[in-house]
Amino acid sequence: MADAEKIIEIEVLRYRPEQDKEPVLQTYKVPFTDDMSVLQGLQYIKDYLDGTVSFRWSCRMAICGSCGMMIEGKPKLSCKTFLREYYPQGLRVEALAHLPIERDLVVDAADFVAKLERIKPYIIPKEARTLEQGEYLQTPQQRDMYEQFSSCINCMLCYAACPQYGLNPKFTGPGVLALLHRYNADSRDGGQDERMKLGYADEGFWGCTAVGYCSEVCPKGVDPANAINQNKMNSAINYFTRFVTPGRADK
Amino acid sequence: MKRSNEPIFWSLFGAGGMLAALIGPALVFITGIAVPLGLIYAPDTMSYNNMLAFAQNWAGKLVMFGVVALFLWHAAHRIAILLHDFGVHAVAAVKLFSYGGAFLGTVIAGYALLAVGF
Amino acid sequence: MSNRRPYVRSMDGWWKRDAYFIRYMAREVTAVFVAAYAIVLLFGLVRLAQGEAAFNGWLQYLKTPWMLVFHLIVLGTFVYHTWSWFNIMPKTMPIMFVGGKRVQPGTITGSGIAAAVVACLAVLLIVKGMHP
Amino acid sequence: MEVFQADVAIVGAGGAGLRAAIAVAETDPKLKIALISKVYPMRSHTVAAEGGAAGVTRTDDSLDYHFDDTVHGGDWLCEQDVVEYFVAHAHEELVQMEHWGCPWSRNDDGHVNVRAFGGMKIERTWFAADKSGFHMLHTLFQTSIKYPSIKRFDEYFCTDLMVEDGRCQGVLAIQIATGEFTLIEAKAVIIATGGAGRVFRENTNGGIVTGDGMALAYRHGVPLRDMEFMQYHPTCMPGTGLLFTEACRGEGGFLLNKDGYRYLQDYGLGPAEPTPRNKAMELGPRDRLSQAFWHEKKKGRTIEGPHGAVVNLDLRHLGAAKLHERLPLICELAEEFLGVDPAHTPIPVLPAVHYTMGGITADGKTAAPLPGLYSVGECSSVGIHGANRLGSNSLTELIVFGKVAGVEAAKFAKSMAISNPGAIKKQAEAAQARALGVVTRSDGKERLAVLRTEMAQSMEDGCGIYRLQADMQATCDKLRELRERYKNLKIDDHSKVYNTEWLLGIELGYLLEVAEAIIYSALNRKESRGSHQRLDGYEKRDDVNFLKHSLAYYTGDGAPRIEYGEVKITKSKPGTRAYGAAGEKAAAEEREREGAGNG
Ligand SMILES: Cc1cc2nc3c(=O)[nH]c(=O)nc-3n(C[C@H](O)[C@H](O)[C@H](O)COP(=O)(O)OP(=O)(O)OC[C@H]3O[C@@H](n4cnc5c(N)ncnc54)[C@H](O)[C@@H]3O)c2cc1C
Ligand code: SF4
Ligand code: F3S
Ligand code: FES
Repeated sequence: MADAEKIIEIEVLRYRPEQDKEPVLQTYKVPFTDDMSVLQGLQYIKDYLDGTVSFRWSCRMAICGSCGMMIEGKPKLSCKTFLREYYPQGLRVEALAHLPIERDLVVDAADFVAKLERIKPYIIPKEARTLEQGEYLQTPQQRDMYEQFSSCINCMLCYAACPQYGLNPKFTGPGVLALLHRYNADSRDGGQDERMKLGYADEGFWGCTAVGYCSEVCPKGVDPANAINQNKMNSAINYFTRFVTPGRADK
Repeated sequence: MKRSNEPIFWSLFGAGGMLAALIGPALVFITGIAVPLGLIYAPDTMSYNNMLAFAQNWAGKLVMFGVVALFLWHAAHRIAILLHDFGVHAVAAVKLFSYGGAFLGTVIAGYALLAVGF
Repeated sequence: MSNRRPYVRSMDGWWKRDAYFIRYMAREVTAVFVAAYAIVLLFGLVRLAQGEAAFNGWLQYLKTPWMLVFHLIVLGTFVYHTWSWFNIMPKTMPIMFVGGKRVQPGTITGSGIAAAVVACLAVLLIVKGMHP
Repeated sequence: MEVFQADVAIVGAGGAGLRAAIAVAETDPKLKIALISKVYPMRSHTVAAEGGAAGVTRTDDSLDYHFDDTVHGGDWLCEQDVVEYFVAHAHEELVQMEHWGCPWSRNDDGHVNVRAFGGMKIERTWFAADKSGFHMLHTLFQTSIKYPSIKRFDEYFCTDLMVEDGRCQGVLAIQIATGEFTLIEAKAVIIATGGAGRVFRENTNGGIVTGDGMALAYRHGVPLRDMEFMQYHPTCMPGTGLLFTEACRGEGGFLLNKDGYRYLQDYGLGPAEPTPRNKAMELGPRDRLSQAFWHEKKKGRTIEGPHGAVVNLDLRHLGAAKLHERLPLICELAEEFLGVDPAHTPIPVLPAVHYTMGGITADGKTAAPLPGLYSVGECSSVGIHGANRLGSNSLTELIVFGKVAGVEAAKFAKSMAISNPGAIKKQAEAAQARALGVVTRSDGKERLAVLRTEMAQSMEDGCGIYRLQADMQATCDKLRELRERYKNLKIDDHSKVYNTEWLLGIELGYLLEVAEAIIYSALNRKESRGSHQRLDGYEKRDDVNFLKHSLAYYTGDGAPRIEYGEVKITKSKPGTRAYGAAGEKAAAEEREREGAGNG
């Protein structure tokens, strides 16, 4: 590249379970240009300095949700965070907080995926419809009621942001609860009662203490804090009215 | 999964929090600063007779009871979380301390308001 | 036989890790002051029930410098409580539309704080009105 | 080694693999499905598709129009009977996606909205803002959770197919988290591993798009078909290759050269009009637009940027409100990566490799010439894209043929039993040793990244938008050399837990072989058609000699053997491929001819 090469120091939290007792920091010097992302910095390390550094990535465009990590202590997507922001002081990258480190910058995502599966993240139709009958009608405004919550890329940054998840990993957590709400808020869906059983539990909405940091770090504007906290009111109303409302499945 | 009983405590927390957010600053200013210092308000604003009259009135009773009890429940909920946030995981003890305290305060407030008569 | 050994990091001192968490903890700590204030009021109630002398003792106590300083601090935390309460309010409300337009979070917080200012003024004036 | 017994194994959990898995589950809930993916399903590259999925929807549209657009767009190298099936089933599959919850964008009346796309005569592209692929993938993934018979193997990397008794009977995979191997026995195997864009340097593809499944089938004797047809997308981000969707132009964006001139009118795509007209100007097909860029660059009318020549994608006239409603992701990408607000500044763009038209040879029912093996999605050549894919046909392909693959594989699996498990086990052990060989070679010297970079550069040099005999030959030689050097690969990482360098090493092996299939197919096709354009005396389409599919056969260490297969022509005889005013004129003449013929 034409301009004189700048060098930035990237400190990586390494953890190789086969040799490290606990995570250790390792520093690399990386030449960079202003349009390089943190991910590209790591790729440089892997390609030319040390092939043993492991991290996940794929799309490079902030949509596949693979590349989340702590960058200078904040949960971010490394593909849309740029090295120039940390020059000249350098930066430290670590695996996403609150999640078990599998290896280096790779966290164990099994818990997140298991939770996602549990909330029935699919349409449970309010009224059945055949393909011949065509699509369900849904106005743009009805779509707006859930669209934001459907933009979750499952990057788990919100899990790394939420201290309640860190303190109690049984808590379903922001991203998954946002998806729960996404389906509940869909005009085509009639599965609220089934899903809410999870929401009403201690591990559901009530595990959240409205810290709000999840929404702050979300790269897609999902606002999981809103998805959860607006449901606390619903849950409370349901709690008190369940004995008087006839036909409720979840008494 | 088991349904949580949080709604009871959360509703009280919410009501207390809302009340405190709306009128809390004004109340603290009046009872804790303005009246003791004799600012703005008449010196007898919180005199025994005035307060007794207020407490004997059913609406007054309700206001006093509401403020004290809801503030306590609001605080109790947050204190329970605070203890959990600081890593105190003895859930039963935490609940006994916080909600137990709020309950006790509520009973005392009710008793006192009944005791002042109508 | 697997070589996996997922490493779980400690949460000790988590709330010091980020300015956002410190602000959150400050918000939660206001509860201690709300409780303290409620207890002061509760004492007043009990004293009121115990008779004039007891109640006047309580009133005198409020005038001590300690209590005045205490109430100043409490006032500060209450104002912070009001601000932070309405600040998270947009998170606690369902998505709303007015005239086809999404209500913005700032609008919700702003209206909340405005409502609090009005309510506080009203209380101040009502009390003034009751005992001119 | 762990062994799992499945009825149907599906390698790849992108849009195609997920749709196939659901189809198997719905065909017969008793069938055990193994869904294997080297990344969590929602990370698959389908997630990156922006623009949308085509299916005839409006009353002024017709299946014939969609058929014609597709076949003309593919420069008549399409399997026309397959295209007929495709256009006929597109709409119902899109409705099925809607029923499963896909948040398609809507009209005020609540019906699904459609948008214009390059090379399409009528608006027929279903979209979910500019995150169509994202929403389709997540909808399919989340819907798949409903079916208990789908057993997912997330983050399992497939290293080989088990072929015994002349049919495919399973796959071998590495569990990435442990580095241990799992043998998945299956009565039918569906490959749905996506494209191979990563053989090129500048591309819109994710890091995982490395042609794995193509290489696996190829190694087992299945020919790769039409591999020379690699699509360049005309509007990508300089430096990274990230895509600015065609929907930018569908919504009315302009392409401007350094003089602010809409240069496409000079390349038979005009006239230039202020609002988008289907199949003209910016809404011409991708190959034509990329070629026009190449010529503009030659004429010195492009803009010099830090990452080479660019032109401007101008969206300013659409206004901030429309941009944020219709193209939010584009705004985000432009702002964050380039510091450009599309409402106020044009976006610099250039063509980059985008899509692999060719792939594993498959018949109209997705079956490979190897019994028990099916392929679907970008890795497959089921025959609808021909020499150039039309934007928004591919997402639809995933769901239309994903379903077909699932149904067909289920049918096959039910009629079969696993034969000779002992031999399969032996094969798996040999395959395991080969895979381990990549990492345990301790004396290697060649650095992975260096080989990969040289390969990608050489592919770009020899197999770009325009191609020359000598350049292609040079690339062939280069790949030969790289395959030799690959045997001397050096891997730093010898651990088992999440050893990504090992996987990259295996992927490089896949890439090199797929690259060879591409370049040799290109070298041998002595004509210009669709995305394969030559400047060395073969500038014209040659229907006499090359209205044929190229078939690249694996020959071990040697160069691939190229053969040719027939193209199925049913109702559209090869004609001129024209766009803009010229295209309309040609269409009118054709109608007249047909009218005369009928009359
Ligand atoms: C940026 C971009 C935008 C696009 N926009 C559009 C558009 O608007 N309209 C349109 O119609 N098309 C579009 N396309 C094309 C279309 O998105 C792709 O062709 C399509 O999504 C491919 O889907 P797939 O299911 O075949 O593969 P993918 O989604 O790529 O999935 C491949 C799967 O295979 C798995 N896999 C691969 N190798 C292995 C292995 N060795 N072991 C285990 N698993 C493996 C992966 O993990 C993944 O799950 C676009 C493409 C790109 C790159
Ligand atoms: S809610 Fe946001 S931060 Fe959380 S997983 Fe989804 S996209 Fe990521
Ligand atoms: S950070 Fe956690 S506590 Fe609630 S608001 Fe977000 S989930
Ligand atoms: S690489 Fe896909 S989100 Fe960053």
